[in-house]
Amino acid sequence: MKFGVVIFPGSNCDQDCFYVIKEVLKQPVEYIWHQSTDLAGFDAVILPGGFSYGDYLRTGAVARFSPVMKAVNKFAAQGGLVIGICNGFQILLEAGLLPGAMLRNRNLHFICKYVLVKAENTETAFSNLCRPEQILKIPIAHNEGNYYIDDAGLQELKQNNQIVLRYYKFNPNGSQDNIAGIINREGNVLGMMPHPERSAEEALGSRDGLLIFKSMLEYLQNKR
Amino acid sequence: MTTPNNCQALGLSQDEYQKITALIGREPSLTELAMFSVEWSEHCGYIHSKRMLQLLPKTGKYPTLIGEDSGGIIVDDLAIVFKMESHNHPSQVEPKQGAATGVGGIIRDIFTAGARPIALLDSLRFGSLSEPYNKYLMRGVVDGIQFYGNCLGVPTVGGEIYFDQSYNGNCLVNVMCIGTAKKNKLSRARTKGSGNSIIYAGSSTGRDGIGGCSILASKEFKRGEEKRPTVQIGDPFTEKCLIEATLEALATGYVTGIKDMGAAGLTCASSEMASSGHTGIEIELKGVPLREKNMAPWEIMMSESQERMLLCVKKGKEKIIEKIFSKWGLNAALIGKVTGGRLVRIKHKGKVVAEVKADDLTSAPLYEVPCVKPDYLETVNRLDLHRLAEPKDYNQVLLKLLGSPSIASKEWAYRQYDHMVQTNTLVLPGSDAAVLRLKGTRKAIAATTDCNSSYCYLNPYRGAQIAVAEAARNLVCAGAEPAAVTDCLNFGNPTKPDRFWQFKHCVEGITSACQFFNLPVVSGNVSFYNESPQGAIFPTPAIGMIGIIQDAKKICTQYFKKENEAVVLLGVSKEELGGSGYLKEIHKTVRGDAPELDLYLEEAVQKTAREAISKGLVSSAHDCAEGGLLVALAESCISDRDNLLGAVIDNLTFEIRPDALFFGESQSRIILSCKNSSVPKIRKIADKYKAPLRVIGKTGGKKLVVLNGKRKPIALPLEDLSKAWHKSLEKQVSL
Amino acid sequence: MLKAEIHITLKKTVVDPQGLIIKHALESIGYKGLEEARIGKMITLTLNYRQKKRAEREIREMCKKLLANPIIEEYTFKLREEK
Amino acid sequence: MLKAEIHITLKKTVVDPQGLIIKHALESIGYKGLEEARIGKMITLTLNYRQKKRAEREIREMCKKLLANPIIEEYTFKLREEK
Ligand SMILES: Nc1ncnc2c1ncn2[C@@H]1O[C@H](COP(=O)(O)OP(=O)(O)O)[C@@H](O)[C@H]1O
Ligand SMILES: [Mg+2]
Repeated sequence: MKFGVVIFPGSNCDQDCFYVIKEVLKQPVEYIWHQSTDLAGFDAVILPGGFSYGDYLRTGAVARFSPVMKAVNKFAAQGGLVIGICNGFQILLEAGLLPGAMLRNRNLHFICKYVLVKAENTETAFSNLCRPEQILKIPIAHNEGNYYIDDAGLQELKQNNQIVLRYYKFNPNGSQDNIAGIINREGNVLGMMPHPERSAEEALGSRDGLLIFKSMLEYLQNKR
Repeated sequence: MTTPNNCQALGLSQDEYQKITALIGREPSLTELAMFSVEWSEHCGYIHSKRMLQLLPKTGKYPTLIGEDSGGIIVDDLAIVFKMESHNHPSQVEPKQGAATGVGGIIRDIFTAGARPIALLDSLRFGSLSEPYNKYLMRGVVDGIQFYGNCLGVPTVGGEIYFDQSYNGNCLVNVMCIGTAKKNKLSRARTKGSGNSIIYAGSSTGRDGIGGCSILASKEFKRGEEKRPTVQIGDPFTEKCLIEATLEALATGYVTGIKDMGAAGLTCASSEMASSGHTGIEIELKGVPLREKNMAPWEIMMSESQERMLLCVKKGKEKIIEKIFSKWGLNAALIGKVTGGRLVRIKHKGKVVAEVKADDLTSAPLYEVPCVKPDYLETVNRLDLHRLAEPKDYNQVLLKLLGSPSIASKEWAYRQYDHMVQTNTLVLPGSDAAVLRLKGTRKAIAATTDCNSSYCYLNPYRGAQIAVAEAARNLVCAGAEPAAVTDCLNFGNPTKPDRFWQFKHCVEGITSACQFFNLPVVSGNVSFYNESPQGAIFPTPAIGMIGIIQDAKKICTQYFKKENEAVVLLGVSKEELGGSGYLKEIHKTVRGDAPELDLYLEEAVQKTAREAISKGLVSSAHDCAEGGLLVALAESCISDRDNLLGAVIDNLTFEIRPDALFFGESQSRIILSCKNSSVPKIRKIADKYKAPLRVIGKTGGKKLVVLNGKRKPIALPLEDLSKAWHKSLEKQVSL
Repeated sequence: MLKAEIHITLKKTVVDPQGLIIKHALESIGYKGLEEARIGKMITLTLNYRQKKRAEREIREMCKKLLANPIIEEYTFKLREEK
Repeated sequence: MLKAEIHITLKKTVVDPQGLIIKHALESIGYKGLEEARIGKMITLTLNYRQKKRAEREIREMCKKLLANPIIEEYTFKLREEK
């Protein structure tokens, strides 16, 4: 299965994602420059974390105009798997591929920390290998993870089972309903604030993050 | 025209002016004078410090690299490049942007060497947090470091923060950066090959910080004085693109030399590259991308706009290099060429505005500085322990020490730093040293910064030796073998003889300790004029140290892991309290002599701990530093926040005053915990190296208890310890 | 030349964590009497043309497309001429 | 009740990297005609008293002490009454 990792100017987790797919998941992976317009041949696309365009105006706001985002849109519409991690999640929100918006963390500080999240929906392309309600130990590292959506939107997310991950026991950033990760209605676009690529090897303190990538692989292999 | 007034404004003395005139055989032009003024400043020319710095050892166990802007060691086929640098004065007036641009500067020093930055550490000093301005400084500095470092994706994995009155009015912000590269991929900051092209890359040039380096770095602050330097806004996004573009450009093999434009900008980059490359250089300023109108040639030469690089590129390959930079959205402009001869020739629209020998610019006059032992030492070194009342309640003392800002957990700061990006951080902040794996190898490196400036104030020579010994000890506690050193020497005004004495003795102390441990000093930085109206800061020779771990699986952290394991003390506790955190926090005085340091004992203790860790015999290792034995024990109990684990210490020898035993800061001590069955094996190792070893208790329970016969001088629930230690800093920096 | 001053603020219905912290900070240094503090962005654009109509149209578009996020933010702007 | 609108901007002599990015982004989505973009903060304070003099004095102090850094920033503010 071929994975692609998008590089926006300012992405800084691109190499980490690449490493995990290649060295840990042992799957083919290529970088995708933000100006490319063709995603042919990829089975899954990762929008990595970082500070695209410095996040100078609003997180993710400028990156979503990158040429590659048109292609990502199309790729998603055709059912391709797209995962946005941290800044990648923020870009997906700005691009309208996922509902809602990000506010600054409640304490106004960047927070880098291992947190616990609960797998709320384990029937997705990104979480099918998690046990129902499994608690995952995955680190966060962000300034803006305080997820916001209006009440109607929240109802919809709940009704359609779109909340995939919730912070467990401790909500680090003030996000609504403890949301840490959501999926689109079609089930092929996931955004999550925690960094699964930072917790895919025991040496780094947890392998729980690997479950996300492995689930994607599982889903893709079954689909074939 | 050049006038004495110009000279004064530029910080040049009449003497220096005469010298310049003699060197070039005529009156210098304004541009030339400006160029000399920055090159002959302390910041670029090291005019007061160079002679002393030549003492520092340059060789050690691993081959060393001493580059123009940084240095490092070679381990197998990998070069590990690192350096520490200060940004004290800008941070004192604009803490966030001052610290941010400081991070930017040191990172550029690393990637210009061709190395990818893999970690940052920050060594910070502030005045007392009871003053609102110091809170503001600390919040701003930490904010600036997180803003810049996080955005770049370089993890900030360690550091230190201390507080002392002497930093009121002059905080210290020292940042260390580590980078790695394949050893044959390193680049140098020098020109090469007459006819090759000089390319300017990165942000455009404005009137930023003109004269900032010489003027800011060489004038002390007077409180209330209206001194408004143009502090710049850090632009980490551009720097991130610059890192990627530069490394990509270097990978082509067409870049024969590269230097960042930091202090003294284009002047420094062009003249130092030419001087190191033994060539001439010719630059046409018309080609420099400008962002302000009507900039005079001297302004362009002096500008310190951030995020810019100067490259020497093989003739004919300019387009390839320019394309890489423009792909990353950055300027790249051909502005000159390497010439035969040794002249730096600067033209502006065809007209020559400066023409001087590169070596004249870069060989600033060095000053012999008078040096006199400071008067204060005689008084402060006196400490009569008999007059010092022993506390009644040791529990209260311990809690108070744990909550004192210099000792309390620094989590408030490092929580705000991305310390995990790049996925190499095996030991996160919160232990004695950070550990980073080297992907693609079995090895890891450990890194730390250390300096107890109270010791350096009381005894500059020994204080500096201790900084080296303690840094090494911290690395050893992580399982590493100390390998190389960088330093950042922060002192007062060097033209005052007593300040220079402190400087001299500290450099000698570092030299002797490094020689003893066979550690090279591969890079460093000097920051003078750290003074406020109350006087100079405590001498603060911050030591950054790197250690090598052969097997990344054999690493160690400072917190207790399992119930019922033995707690072992390596080293000896002496009756000494001079310069201790206990004296400062409880008795409100910084007095006495720095603790003794027996380098042979230090070596024995370190070797024992390292061998025991590498054999997998050790569960935790933590050195005794500020706050002494009990603070170290408490930290081992509580520093893994989610897994507090108590201990019962029932086998201390109460041969010395209990306060000295509990809180004295005798050097060369490490606390280990291990399986009971490992004790004999560790004892054997200790015997081999002649390191004193004593089993002092065992882990377990929900309290830290110290028994003296039937009495319990210390018995505290872990929650109380944890609350005092974890929450204190956050409480004290909040408004 | 035209100068546009664009104000972008969080919608009233969205909690403003920055505003809360600033209010708290101001109170802690002694300013009572604060009912509320909210923080927004102010973007100043200098345009190198003089047609007001065009400017109004373009700025409205810029805000919708990029400068403000309609899920959480509102915008207003003023235009004025510069010599 | 009084409402204060405080504008905090970088001094003209200080380069504004955020503004540069905004300008580029706007250009890349098709808006020519931009001379410059700069970004600042807008803080709105609602005060629960009505004395204008006091408000002016306090706000000036707040700006100096906390809201702006005079080394790199400038501030202006307007006060108005609210029903
Ligand atoms: N400014 C800082 N930035 C990042 N980490 C820090 C900082 N200050 C302290 N730390 C981390 O907190 C831990 C304890 O620091 P410190 O008390 O200085 O340790 P030690 O006394 O062993 O040198 C270390 O892991 C250190 O790296
Ligand atoms: Mg230590």
